[in-house]
Amino acid sequence: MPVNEEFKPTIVAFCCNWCSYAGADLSGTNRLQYPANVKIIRIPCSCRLNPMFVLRAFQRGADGVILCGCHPGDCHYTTGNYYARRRMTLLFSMLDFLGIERERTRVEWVSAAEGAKFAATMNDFSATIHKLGPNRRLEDLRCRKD
Amino acid sequence: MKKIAISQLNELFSAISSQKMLYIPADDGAGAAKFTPWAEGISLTDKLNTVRSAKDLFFPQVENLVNFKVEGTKIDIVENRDAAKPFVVFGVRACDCASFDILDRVFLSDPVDTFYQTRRENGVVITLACSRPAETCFCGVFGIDAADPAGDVTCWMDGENLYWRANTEKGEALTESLNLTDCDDAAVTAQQEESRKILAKLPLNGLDLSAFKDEKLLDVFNSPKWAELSESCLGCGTCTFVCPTCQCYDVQDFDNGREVRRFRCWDSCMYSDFTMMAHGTNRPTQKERFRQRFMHKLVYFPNNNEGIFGCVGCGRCLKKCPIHMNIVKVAKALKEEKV
Amino acid sequence: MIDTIKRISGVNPRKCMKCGKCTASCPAFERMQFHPHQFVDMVENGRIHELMNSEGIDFCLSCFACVERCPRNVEPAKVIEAVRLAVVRQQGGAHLTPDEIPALLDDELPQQAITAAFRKYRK
Amino acid sequence: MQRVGVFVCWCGSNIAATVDVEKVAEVLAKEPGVVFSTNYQYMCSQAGQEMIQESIAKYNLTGVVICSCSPRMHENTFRKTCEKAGLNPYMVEIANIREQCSWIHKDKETATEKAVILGRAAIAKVHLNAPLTSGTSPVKKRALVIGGGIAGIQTALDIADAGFDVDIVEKEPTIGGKMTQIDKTFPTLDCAACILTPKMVDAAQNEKIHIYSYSEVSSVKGFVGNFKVTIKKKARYVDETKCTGCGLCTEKCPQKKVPNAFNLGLDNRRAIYIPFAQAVPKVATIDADYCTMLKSGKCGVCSKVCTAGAIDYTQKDAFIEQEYGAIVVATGFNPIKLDQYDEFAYSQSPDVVTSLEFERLMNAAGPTGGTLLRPSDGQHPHTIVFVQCVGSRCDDSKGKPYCSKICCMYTAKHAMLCREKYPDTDVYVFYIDVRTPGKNFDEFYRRAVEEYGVHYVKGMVGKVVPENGKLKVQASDLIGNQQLHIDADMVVLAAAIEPDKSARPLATMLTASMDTNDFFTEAHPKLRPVESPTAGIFLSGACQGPKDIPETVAQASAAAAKVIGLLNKDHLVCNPCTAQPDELMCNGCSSCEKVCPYGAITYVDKEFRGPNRTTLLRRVAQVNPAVCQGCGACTVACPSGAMDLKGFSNKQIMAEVDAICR
Amino acid sequence: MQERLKQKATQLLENGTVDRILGWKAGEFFYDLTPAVFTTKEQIEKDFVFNVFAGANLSKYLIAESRKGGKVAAFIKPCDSYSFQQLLKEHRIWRDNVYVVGVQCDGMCDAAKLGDGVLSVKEEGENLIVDTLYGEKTVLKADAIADRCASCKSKKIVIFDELIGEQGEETENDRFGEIARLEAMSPEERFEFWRGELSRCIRCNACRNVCPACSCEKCVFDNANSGVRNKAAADSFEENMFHIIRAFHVTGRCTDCGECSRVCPQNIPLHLLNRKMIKDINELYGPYQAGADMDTKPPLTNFTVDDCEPSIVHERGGQ
Repeated sequence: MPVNEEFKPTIVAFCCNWCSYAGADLSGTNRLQYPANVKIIRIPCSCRLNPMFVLRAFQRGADGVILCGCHPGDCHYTTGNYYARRRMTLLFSMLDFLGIERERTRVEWVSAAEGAKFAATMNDFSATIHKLGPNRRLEDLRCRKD
Repeated sequence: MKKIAISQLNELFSAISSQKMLYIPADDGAGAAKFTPWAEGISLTDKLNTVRSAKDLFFPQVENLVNFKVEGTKIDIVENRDAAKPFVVFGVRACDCASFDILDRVFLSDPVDTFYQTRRENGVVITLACSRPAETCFCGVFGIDAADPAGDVTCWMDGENLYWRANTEKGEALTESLNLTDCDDAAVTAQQEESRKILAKLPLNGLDLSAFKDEKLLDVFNSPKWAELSESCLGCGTCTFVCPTCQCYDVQDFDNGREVRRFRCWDSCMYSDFTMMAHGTNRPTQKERFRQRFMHKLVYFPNNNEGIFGCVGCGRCLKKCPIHMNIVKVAKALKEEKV
Repeated sequence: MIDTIKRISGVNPRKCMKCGKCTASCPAFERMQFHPHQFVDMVENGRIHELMNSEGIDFCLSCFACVERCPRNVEPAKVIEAVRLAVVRQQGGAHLTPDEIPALLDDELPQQAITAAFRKYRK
Repeated sequence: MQRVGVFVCWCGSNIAATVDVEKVAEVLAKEPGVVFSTNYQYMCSQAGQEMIQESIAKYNLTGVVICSCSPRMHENTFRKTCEKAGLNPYMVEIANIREQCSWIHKDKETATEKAVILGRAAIAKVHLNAPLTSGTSPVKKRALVIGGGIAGIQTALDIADAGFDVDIVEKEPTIGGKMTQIDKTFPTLDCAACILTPKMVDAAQNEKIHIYSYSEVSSVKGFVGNFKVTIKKKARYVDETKCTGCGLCTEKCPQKKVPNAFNLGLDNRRAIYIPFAQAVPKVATIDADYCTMLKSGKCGVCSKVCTAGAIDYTQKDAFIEQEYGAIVVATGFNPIKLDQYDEFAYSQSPDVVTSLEFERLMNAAGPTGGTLLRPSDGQHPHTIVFVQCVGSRCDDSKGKPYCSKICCMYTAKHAMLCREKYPDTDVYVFYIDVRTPGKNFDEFYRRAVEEYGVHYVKGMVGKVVPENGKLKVQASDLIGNQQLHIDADMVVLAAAIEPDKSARPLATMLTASMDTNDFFTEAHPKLRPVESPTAGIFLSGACQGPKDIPETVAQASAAAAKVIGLLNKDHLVCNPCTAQPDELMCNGCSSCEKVCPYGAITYVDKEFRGPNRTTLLRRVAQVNPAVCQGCGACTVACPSGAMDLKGFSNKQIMAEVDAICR
Repeated sequence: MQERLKQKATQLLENGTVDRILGWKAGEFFYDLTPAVFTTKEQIEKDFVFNVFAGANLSKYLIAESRKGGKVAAFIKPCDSYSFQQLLKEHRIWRDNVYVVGVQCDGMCDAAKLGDGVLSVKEEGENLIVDTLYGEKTVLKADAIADRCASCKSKKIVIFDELIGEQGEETENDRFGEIARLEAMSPEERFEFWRGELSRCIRCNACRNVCPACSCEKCVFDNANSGVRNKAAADSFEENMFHIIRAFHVTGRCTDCGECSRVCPQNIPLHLLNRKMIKDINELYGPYQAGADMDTKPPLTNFTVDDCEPSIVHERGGQ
């Protein structure tokens, strides 16, 4: 898929309520820009992210999915992100094994103080997805917008 | 009777596909055969039959019905049928061909299923006689002659030639458009004789279905054998989905946020959510679901269709059931019960 | 060079907390110009050549007291051994030339030993 | 389908400058289920809130979406607003179009488009919201403190002071803990017993405090506000109610060769004993391992001499059940065993001692009556070597990875006291780093060096070899770049400290989490340092990490404050966004139970209606909403999807995904 | 072996140890055995069969059988024993109602490898004498062995009340070899490979329904409330979705018994997905074999603070 100048990737960012969602708020408070195609969904903890949600996003036309949570060791619920870390590692590995571009999925730990990191992460992720082009391997044609 | 050399098969397929979409049974790369759109390089399988039956071409597993567009409180209905294209399916075995009669009885009786009807009208069926049946074949039990199948065109193949006989107008029309040589019946008759010798030896030929008479309905239904027979059934849909005569489907909606797509897809009476209703299901355990499948094929269907069983003896379920439970074992067990 | 030493020894000098227990345990302390904890520190700071040229690296007995005692599993003896190996492997340090071989031959000496020595010291 | 009202806030120009708020309201008005959509300058203002309330009544709204600032800012405000208008507060969703939209985008068209999508997602979610009600659970107004050291005592005193009943469970025959064994305290050098024993007496005399000495917790059930605890009172073979603590039995007992645990085995006591003079309760205890009467049925001397008739050889362990609203863990620490460190010759020479043993040797109530004498020959030592960090700051295979924190200071104290009492001794302290962060701590250490002439040597001791009555110490002086050889009379090892062994099984009972070193984990390392992540469990003292006395006492009082805050409530309001299993789909596999950090999930066998009028017994999960904090770990661990999270359900999140990607 | 099993079954019934026997029942041909429950000596005499085609893993049946009241004896082969113990670990089987007879196994055969028209088969030592419609032939057992058995992971029967035959050990095998081959491909090649395989799926659910790890009371794919229910793949996405979610749900619980691939009517190598997860778990979190014991915490409900980051998937490439 050639890089399309007009291509505006859809990126879904799942953010845990306590660290990363607050980090995202902070990057707003500091007026740090990142692309508008990043849309945030608030979840209580990174461990709430069901692999089904990731697939659902790809089905419905997301080009990239990123999970942000508290840094390991800092989880509001003590251990949630440790479970999320294992789950996502294995899920991403499975997607990679199926030949889905591994760059389309990412996990990043962003604390409530890391507004700058949040913006930088989203800029970087968005650029990566832009380079990759639209998600064609894990989309549902019935959802494609033509 | 016409013929064409086996070495010319590719030319034949090429000629047919220049007029219409052509499907032939080809190897699927995983040790089995499937009906594949013909293209240069695709060749006929040497497998006896496909895993998925020829039913798929007339009654596909998933089929779009209609779309709805919702805006505010307004709902628009948008046609979303797959475009009707004429096609030819080559290499259909006698059993699968017989299954079309059974499907026709369901889909073409009132109210007519126009989706199926369109495909039937558009499709030309070229059958291929069997010369090397499998131990699981029992089409003979249903009066099907594997050495002389029906269809718009019937074909036989020996080491040198493909023999071709048009049976219907559709078949004649196709035949005329092709470059085939006239020939006599000798080679075919000889092959049929050979084939029938083998067919006569098939181990399941003696399957006796006389126990499933109309008046026995309740006896069969209430047989204590069902519990035992269904005990190890996994409740998967393998038998249903490889069956050329199963015709149940479910209608579902898919909402992509901009429109709702209504489609139908095969369903299996073996599934726990088959014919789910508001109150739940009326076949709560696998025993009832299992019984339903065989009651339908062996009792209900013949009762409503002049004694025609809902089975053509293709043997697919015998081969594919994960636990090797099948219509033959069921029929035998229930017959034992009667004696 | 640092990487070579780290690779040969398998030691991560960053783990050292500079407690000096290795040096305190060292029976060859008096004879070494640099002591075990200094080895670790100098490897960390890239002072490898100083170490290679220092006196007494051969006096390390490889008794592994330092390895045994180190609270942080730094394994100084392995660093010392790696430095010694590095000295041996030095290019052009020319320890043996083909011309010298005939003089070294005697009937008792296995052929293999000559070959091995030649391989090791001819670099 | 809900009847949704959409309220788009301008936030002055904060939102309105980059987002076309009118357009957002207009576009969202066409979304399914939206019956009213508007925009306003400040939704959070009095007028804004009134507008929302009026609209709820006027349009009979069942769901409200507010496009405004972050929900972290005003979600609660708007929930309350709607609640006042008769709408369930959990029928409100916020679309964050300020922090996550207007403030990060400059192009108005782009920002407006994004605001619409965020609004759509909120609408999609609110359609699937269900009214949630916070449950309440009553609070049992009694606290349990596990461990009767200084931490436990302080916590208990503070809680009792606020008027609540407190029970202390102490596994030893007396409360007081480690501090009773200490001689003087740094950096003030006041006597430990002088400051501790009055507190012990206070605790014993306080009518709100009940002390279960020589007792252990044997099971814990329940949850915050409603713990049910079984306490095992170990048989001490002495009737506590009768014993007067006169001590006659401890003098007459013929079994004299029992290592005195209180003095760390440096001297002997009798088989019936009172650990020390100021013990609380001052009640004798028979050591069943040594008592000849209990072992062979012959003796009975103590029983004969006891005028109170308190001796009861038939006493059995007793189990007491009690209910508590809160539990404080104060299980404290122990020095580690030093067998692993051969190089220091701890098990080869009696003159190599741990710092705690050294405390006893310096203590006026200790085995030597406060005169510092070598355990081997009772001679006065002239050269003493202190070794720091023994077993602390090690690789996992060699000891404890952490700094034990208190050693630097008590070693300075020991060195100083030695030099003060016996100016003729040479005192060496071998250190890796000297760590003295604390009020007057560094000054104290400097005094040891400057005024008392303690030799501080940067370096470590390599080996200690007992030879001819001396201890040959070989050590490095890293700054002098020399190897030192010292003929010492005594070597004192600053052993690492570790959590008490009873902590791990206790943590399991409490479903409180622990780190790999068996220290209890706090709910938040910075902001909730005295609470365990498990609701209703609080941490006091060294069970949470190495601490000195003032820190321990501070944390003890902090834990008490938290407990008081909890016990002051009659009911606990639970977070309604909790996990909820669909019992019909639950497999009973326990996956959820394994990942729950709060122990909120239990399993029960329950009868269900099966097909064809049968009943099925199935094992199904139950969530205690009073304990569940709503993280959702269980919902993903559940393979059948039986577990869902209220307020963040699978369907709600997927609806948001769909709306965003549409 | 068959006779020993029959004897044991009869004995267990007659001495009252159990009320029912779970085993295999003879079919029309030698190879089409059906799992069945026997309650009388006569049934056992007549129909009980154990031969090289008794591949069906009986452990999953015990979820229902163990709840029926009375006690059932089951013949459990080494790989079945892992599934059995894993189900026990998940509280799915009522252990008290099951009497496990461990049966050693030399590998099961694949009927598809016998060729066409098989009328009957006789085991003779290392050979199978196959009578077909088209003549008799001799096939080496080793040539007909099922692929999953050729890379057998263990001959150890990890849980049993009684053993028939020798206890075995874990075996050296190259079961991760095929995974490594796929990992070595480019993502594009892998994508093509899986598209080719999964596009054949007919969503018959045989893999799911036979799988001992897929024992949910109600599968998310059958549950209208889950939001992901579907009965057929209406798009290639749904083909992927079903298999990804299924593989993920059994991750850390799959014992690698290979039933999914055995029953697939379309010969999709489904076990590769599960095996990839097993390989990952072994490599990333330390060796773990589901069902090997009752105590070890399953990898997905466990963690260490030093676990690798998900970015390892990027860093190590296809591995």
